[in-house]
Amino acid sequence: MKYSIFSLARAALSGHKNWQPTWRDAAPKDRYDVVIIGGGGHGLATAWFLASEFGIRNVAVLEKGWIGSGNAGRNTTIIRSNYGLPGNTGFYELSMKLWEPMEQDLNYNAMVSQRGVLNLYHSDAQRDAFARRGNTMRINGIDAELLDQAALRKMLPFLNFDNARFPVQGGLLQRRGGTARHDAVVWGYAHAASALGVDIIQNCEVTGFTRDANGKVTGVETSRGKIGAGKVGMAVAGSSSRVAAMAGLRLPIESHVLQAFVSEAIKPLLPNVMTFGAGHFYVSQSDKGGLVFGGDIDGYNSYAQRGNLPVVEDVCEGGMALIPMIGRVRLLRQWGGIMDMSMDGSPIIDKSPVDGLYINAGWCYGGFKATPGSGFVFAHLIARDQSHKEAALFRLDRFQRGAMIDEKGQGAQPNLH
Amino acid sequence: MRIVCPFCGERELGEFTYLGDAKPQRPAADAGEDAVYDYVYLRDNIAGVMSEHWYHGGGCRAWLKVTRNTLTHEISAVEPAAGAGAAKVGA
Amino acid sequence: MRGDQANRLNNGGLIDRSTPLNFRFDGKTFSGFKGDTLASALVANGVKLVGRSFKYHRPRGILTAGSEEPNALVELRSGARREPNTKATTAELYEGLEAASQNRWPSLNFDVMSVNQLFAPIFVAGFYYKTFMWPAKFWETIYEPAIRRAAGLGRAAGVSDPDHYDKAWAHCDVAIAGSGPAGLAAALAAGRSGARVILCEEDFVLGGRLLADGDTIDGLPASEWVARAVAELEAMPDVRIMTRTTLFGVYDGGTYGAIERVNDHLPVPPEHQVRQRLWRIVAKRCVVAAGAIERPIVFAGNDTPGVMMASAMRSYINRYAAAPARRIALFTNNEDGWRTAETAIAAGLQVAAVIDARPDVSPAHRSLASKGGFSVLHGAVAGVDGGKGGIRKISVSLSGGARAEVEADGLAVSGGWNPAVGLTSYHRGRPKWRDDIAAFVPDGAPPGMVAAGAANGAFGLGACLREGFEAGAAAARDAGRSGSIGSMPVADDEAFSLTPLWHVAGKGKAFVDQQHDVTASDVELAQREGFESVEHLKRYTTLGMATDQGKTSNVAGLAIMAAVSGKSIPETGTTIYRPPYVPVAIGAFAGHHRDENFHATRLTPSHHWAAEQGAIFVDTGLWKRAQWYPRAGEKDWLESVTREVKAVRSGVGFCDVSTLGKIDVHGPDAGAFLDRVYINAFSSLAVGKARYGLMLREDGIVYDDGTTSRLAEDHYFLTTTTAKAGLVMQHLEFCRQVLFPELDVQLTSVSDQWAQFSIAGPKTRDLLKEVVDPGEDLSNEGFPFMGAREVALRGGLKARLFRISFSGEMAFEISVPARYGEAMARNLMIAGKPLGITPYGTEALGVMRIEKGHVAGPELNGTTTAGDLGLGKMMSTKKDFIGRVMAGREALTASNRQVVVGIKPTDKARRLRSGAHIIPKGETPGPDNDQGYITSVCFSPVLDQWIGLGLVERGRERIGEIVRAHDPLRGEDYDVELCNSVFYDPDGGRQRG
Amino acid sequence: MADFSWDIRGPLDRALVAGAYGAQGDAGVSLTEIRNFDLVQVMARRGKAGETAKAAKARFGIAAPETPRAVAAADATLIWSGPDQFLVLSKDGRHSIESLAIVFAGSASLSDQSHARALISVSGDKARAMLAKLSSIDLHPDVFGVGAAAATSMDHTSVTLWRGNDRSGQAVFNLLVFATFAESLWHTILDSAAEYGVTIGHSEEL
Repeated sequence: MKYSIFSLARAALSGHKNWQPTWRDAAPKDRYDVVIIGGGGHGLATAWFLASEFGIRNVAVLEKGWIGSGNAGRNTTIIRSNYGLPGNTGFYELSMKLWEPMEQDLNYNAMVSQRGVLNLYHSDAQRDAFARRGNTMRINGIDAELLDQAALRKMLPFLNFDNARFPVQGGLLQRRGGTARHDAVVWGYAHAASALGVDIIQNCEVTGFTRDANGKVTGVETSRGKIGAGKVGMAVAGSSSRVAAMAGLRLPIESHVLQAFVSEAIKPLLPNVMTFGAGHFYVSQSDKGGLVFGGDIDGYNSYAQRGNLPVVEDVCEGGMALIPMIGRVRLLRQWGGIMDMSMDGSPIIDKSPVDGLYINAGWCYGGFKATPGSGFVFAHLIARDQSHKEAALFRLDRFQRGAMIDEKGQGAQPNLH
Repeated sequence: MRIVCPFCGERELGEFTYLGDAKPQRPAADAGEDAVYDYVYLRDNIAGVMSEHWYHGGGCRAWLKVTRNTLTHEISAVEPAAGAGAAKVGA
Repeated sequence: MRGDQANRLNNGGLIDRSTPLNFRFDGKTFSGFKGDTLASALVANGVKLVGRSFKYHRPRGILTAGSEEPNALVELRSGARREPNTKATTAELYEGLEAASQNRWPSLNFDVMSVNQLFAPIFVAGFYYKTFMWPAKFWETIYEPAIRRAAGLGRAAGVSDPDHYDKAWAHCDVAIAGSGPAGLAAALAAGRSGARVILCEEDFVLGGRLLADGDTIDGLPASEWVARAVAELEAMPDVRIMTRTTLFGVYDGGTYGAIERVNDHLPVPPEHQVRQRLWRIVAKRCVVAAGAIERPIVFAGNDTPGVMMASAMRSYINRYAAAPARRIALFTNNEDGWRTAETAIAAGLQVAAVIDARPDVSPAHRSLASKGGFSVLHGAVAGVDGGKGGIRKISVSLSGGARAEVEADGLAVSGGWNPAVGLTSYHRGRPKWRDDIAAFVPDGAPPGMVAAGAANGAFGLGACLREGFEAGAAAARDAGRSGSIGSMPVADDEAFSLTPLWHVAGKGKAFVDQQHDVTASDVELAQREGFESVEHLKRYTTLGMATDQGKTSNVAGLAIMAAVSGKSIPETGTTIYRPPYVPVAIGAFAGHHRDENFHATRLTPSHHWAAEQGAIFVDTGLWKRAQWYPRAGEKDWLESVTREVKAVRSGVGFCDVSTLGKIDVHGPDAGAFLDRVYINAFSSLAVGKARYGLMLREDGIVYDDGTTSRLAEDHYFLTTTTAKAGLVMQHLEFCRQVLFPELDVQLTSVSDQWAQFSIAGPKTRDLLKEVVDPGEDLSNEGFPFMGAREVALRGGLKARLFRISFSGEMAFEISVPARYGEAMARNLMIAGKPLGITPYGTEALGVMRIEKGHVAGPELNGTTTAGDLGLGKMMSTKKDFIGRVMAGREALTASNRQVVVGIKPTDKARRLRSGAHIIPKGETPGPDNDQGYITSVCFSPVLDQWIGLGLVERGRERIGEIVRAHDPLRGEDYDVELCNSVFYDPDGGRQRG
Repeated sequence: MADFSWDIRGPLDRALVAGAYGAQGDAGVSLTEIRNFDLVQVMARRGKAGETAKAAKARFGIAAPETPRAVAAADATLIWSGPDQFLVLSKDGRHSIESLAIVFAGSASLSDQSHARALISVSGDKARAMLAKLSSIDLHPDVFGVGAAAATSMDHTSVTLWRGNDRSGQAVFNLLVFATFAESLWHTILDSAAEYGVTIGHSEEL
């Protein structure tokens, strides 16, 4: 059913009794051309692009729980393409270009809101690093503006300019950055992919791979039986190491917990997405009114999907240091997601050493903004057996070659990326 | 999380810094690039019990080997690194 | 006009009638009493309409009497202290309290946005996902701003929070959440056994439900028993009672978060006191006695002001002596609800009728009905006739199918009780379903925690006492306390009979989540559209995402989902429970760490002296460093810095460099140890000499650099960069303790022990002659370049002197014990006066290092190799060292890497800026020809032009090439020449001279 | 020849204002800065724990602490500071690094910390309540008795904390804090103590 204000009005007349499921709840078939493990944003986007761009419609997406139950439903909904290193810059801009027409492409309102993403700087050295990055963006055709303190005082008068341990001096603004409604992205891709014939299979956990005599992957074993596949792609974020281990692979990845927070809903207070440059804090306000914020990962390997108090305190300290008017706003809920932190802070989208198995992993805490781009280039890789040009550097063997893409310059220490 | 430092006793998480998987051993000088690549980049990432390096930097500055479950954060054992308390070696 | 407390009952209640308090709600003045909450005072004044709902802006009243309240949210206080979404049900009344209703315009009574109700047929769950898509650009400009304005609840203050917060630690054997019968019994048992106990109660009075429901314990009226229990607990030195304190979260290792509202019951906190305090409680055991929450039944019009939870009604009547209505109807599906009828009658209020969903009613209740002169209707409430003025009539569908109408101005509802399973579930536990009470109860809990009493599904008073007492005793025992626990308090167990009823079908909107306006039909629609998983249900409809986190709505919502999807309630399951149990002010989590106190500040030993000189300070990590020393008449920083540089280059200057990390490396194997952590050799360094060292990470990338001196055979003095001081110490300790435990080496940070100054310029020796003991030989022969040794100063003080130079001039660094640092600065000024000595700051330091082509932070950016920095030759081939092997990887040794090179503009008048990119001449900038960028720039007084360093592809092979500096961000594009990175004195004669 | 002197300036010389601070009435917290002390870190070398212990016993007449404790010798306090190491706190050069270097030659490495720390002594009815805002250590008298010590952190800064002998029936907590952090931490301590009322002073006596 096509969604619009008119279909809503029509449905209202019949008491909304005639709506169909947003996506078909499919039962597994024996075999698919492509099986995607992971019904998160990346997996569903991959399926949609396979079907819509690459003509492969005999596709299943296997989800161990409910779709969007991993990081897709557990992030701070920021979208941006303000990266500074070759490999990342072009890829995230590709992704941004796919966010922009998403509603119309999917006939689903994912509330893509280009309200601006602002990285604040507090020192000359930080300004210089932002200038370098902003210029990289501009050279790549991406919008970027370097604002000084005077401009920020006009734009965001509530920031702590005068009373701060590390006063705000300026910021790097990407106006096209912003937020999107995370769950709606999942449902939109499911809605659109399902309409093109993709089977979305929930409560179907992959327990192993089936391989032929040459070691090629021929399908997966699941909690709902064996499913054959011409090719298998994994887009399982926090479970990357576990799923890869089923195929005998070790990945340069650690799983860490990243906490996020939402406040009670309040009337509009913060116009855009902001990151504090002198501590660990970033924030935006959802359309519903809650301040959605986060900071650094807890710093230790974890699959627990929950974190501890020191980081909660650290994040709120950053928040109060930057925006002292939020002191009386109450933190409503805290949660944690499993981040697959790679050894250079950048993702891996590549064929695996196992024939027939394709890897999409290592998104660290930046996977949400990559959702459409990741889906597109992963579909390209699976369909064509060749990396898309904008994902050509996200190779698994880059660590062996020394070709890391290390935006933060922290090296093989995942908890510092 | 609270870690029982073998030297200081039980202390809160904020006093410690995490490094990661404690299993890999630094390869010998002549081990070659592949072995060092493994050591630097491929670490255990177990959903369950791991052996990990933690640093009691906010306390006695000892490096510790902590046995911890990454699913529950439960800590079952803590021992000092070989060079922490080395004055008692051979004693 | 002053409210007259018309609905205040003449007798009873835990209010202090001798202390009347005036307050304002929506600008109108009312009065209440000490002991009231804002909600109870509003009830006493007959105020029914207190808020508007989130989506439809429907009129809402007070539903509960506790922290689970979804409707009665107000903006409390005004100005900078305005707090949005404050629950009137937990806000303590104080003299002068100001509150305003929220989410309405222009007024609560006449809210324009209530037209949303007309569009309600379209505003169903998920409507926004299906529309607002065309035209695309309208989202940010039209649709979203409108949605954002309409959404949200109260308004934040919009200015800096003027109050203070702090945080504290507490330690105990047994932490107890809740001071109802179970909590008090637990505290008694644990306290008597000798345990250290912390009892947290979110209310301002202890007692929990006993405050409203009375009953008899140990033969005493409950209030008397509570008073005795509290007195006994208060007499125990190791029992700490914390009222106004909510235990909100459980973290690893028996760490609990609690929020104490220290002064929220006062207009403003007293001087020197905080508004709230965050507690981290470390407890060996925790007893959750957080009670249960009465749940509503979903029926049409169930959000009408005047509909109230049955237990809340008892609280208002018994605890606050405030009558929510004069003629009360009760709708219940269980025995417990009947207490409200009893309470109403006892208080002299009229009971209009009891609508009981169960087939049978006990004889006792039958006789109560006949005595009270009201009828018992078997059936369910099907609709409410009323509005913002309250309830007028209630329509009942009787079990036989007939209809009845009841005239009443209040409707008490009891759908049974849900144990407060939040705390026990915060480690991602899922509660289990119990059919007998039709509720979820804890199924295990985080380590060390146990639930007792109503929180564990034990609803009888006797059972609460028993479970609490036993849990308290067991917790104390587990913590190693074995004192005598005395006798257990005893009370009767009432029968708990309930017929589950979640939703009454009927015409009109029936609300599941009142705050978020989620209706029963929204739940049905979600199921129809495939959002059947409870997590999908929550996310699609926003059920349970309001400020009460679904405390009154979640179970009903999933019960309705279970019914429409043909599953059982336990099959449908719950969503994941997430802390905090009640919303907590962000300011409390920050505590003291805000504004200037966000992070600690480190001061160098000469800081106050520099401040006296008028230095401008810059933040470098936690340090405040003198950036430059302006002099009268200088028009900008550049003029000051240029003067400082010229003074050094032509005379002598000094700079406090105490911020460098300083580490004593001791032991017989110190040299061998340093050989392994630096790329170059140190075991071969002679005593009395210094050497520049470079450290890599194990992945072959440069980590840090600095000068290390050998002061004795078994003692090196290592310096790090300011930025990396702590991290290098940690890294070295790792190398010592983990990687090379066989080496006999000891490390100590001496960063704070030494005040260190760089003294530079051609007249350095002339100055030092005045400072050091005349017996010290400072000649080139007696103290050659890279020499390092202890010297005596005039006056006998011992100092360390290092002949090293960052500026490229003849220079020394001198270290004195830190308390002499300020004297050192003063003495240098005195001794140097005839020489025109000039103190210089970090800017001048930076200028001189760029002129000399020394790399620093911008070049050591975590992605550069020794080769990139032009230091590849330092890498020893004769020994192993950290990072050696990985540094050899193909991409790190490729010929086209970006390497450090000097940069100067072809137009000498042109200013350079860091962050500009390097593009070959004649090409259009794009990702394929982006060849690097400018890392560091300065105005060089020596060359009288701007110069810089850059990381440029094959830079060192391209010296002399003219390229473009492309800086679109700042609208600049100009030609620069790639040049040798050493701009000044390239053969180093000056520093050796 | 220039005319200059080597005046000592402690890290709290300017921040510390002797007298009353915060809430009026009886002060709940008493803060005293101890000035001008000698502090030497003694780190036993690999395999030399026994020799170091023997040397310490001979010098101070008591055994150096091997667990987190502070022990008082006739003219010095020995404070545990980590595995194989302890601090020697003394006055007037009686145990300066020069004199101890001879004692521990070959068995331990020494590092002078006399100028690297500030020493603050905290007592009063509300000392524990105030310290609970800064320290995650359990200071209950049954747990942290006289002589207990801890290498720990306050405000993300390393400190050495120990309980000295009671003075007029009140517990005394001693804090060694890093000199460059001292002024900042001092203000944090004052903020934490203000609600209880504070008496501030300084002393040359250990």
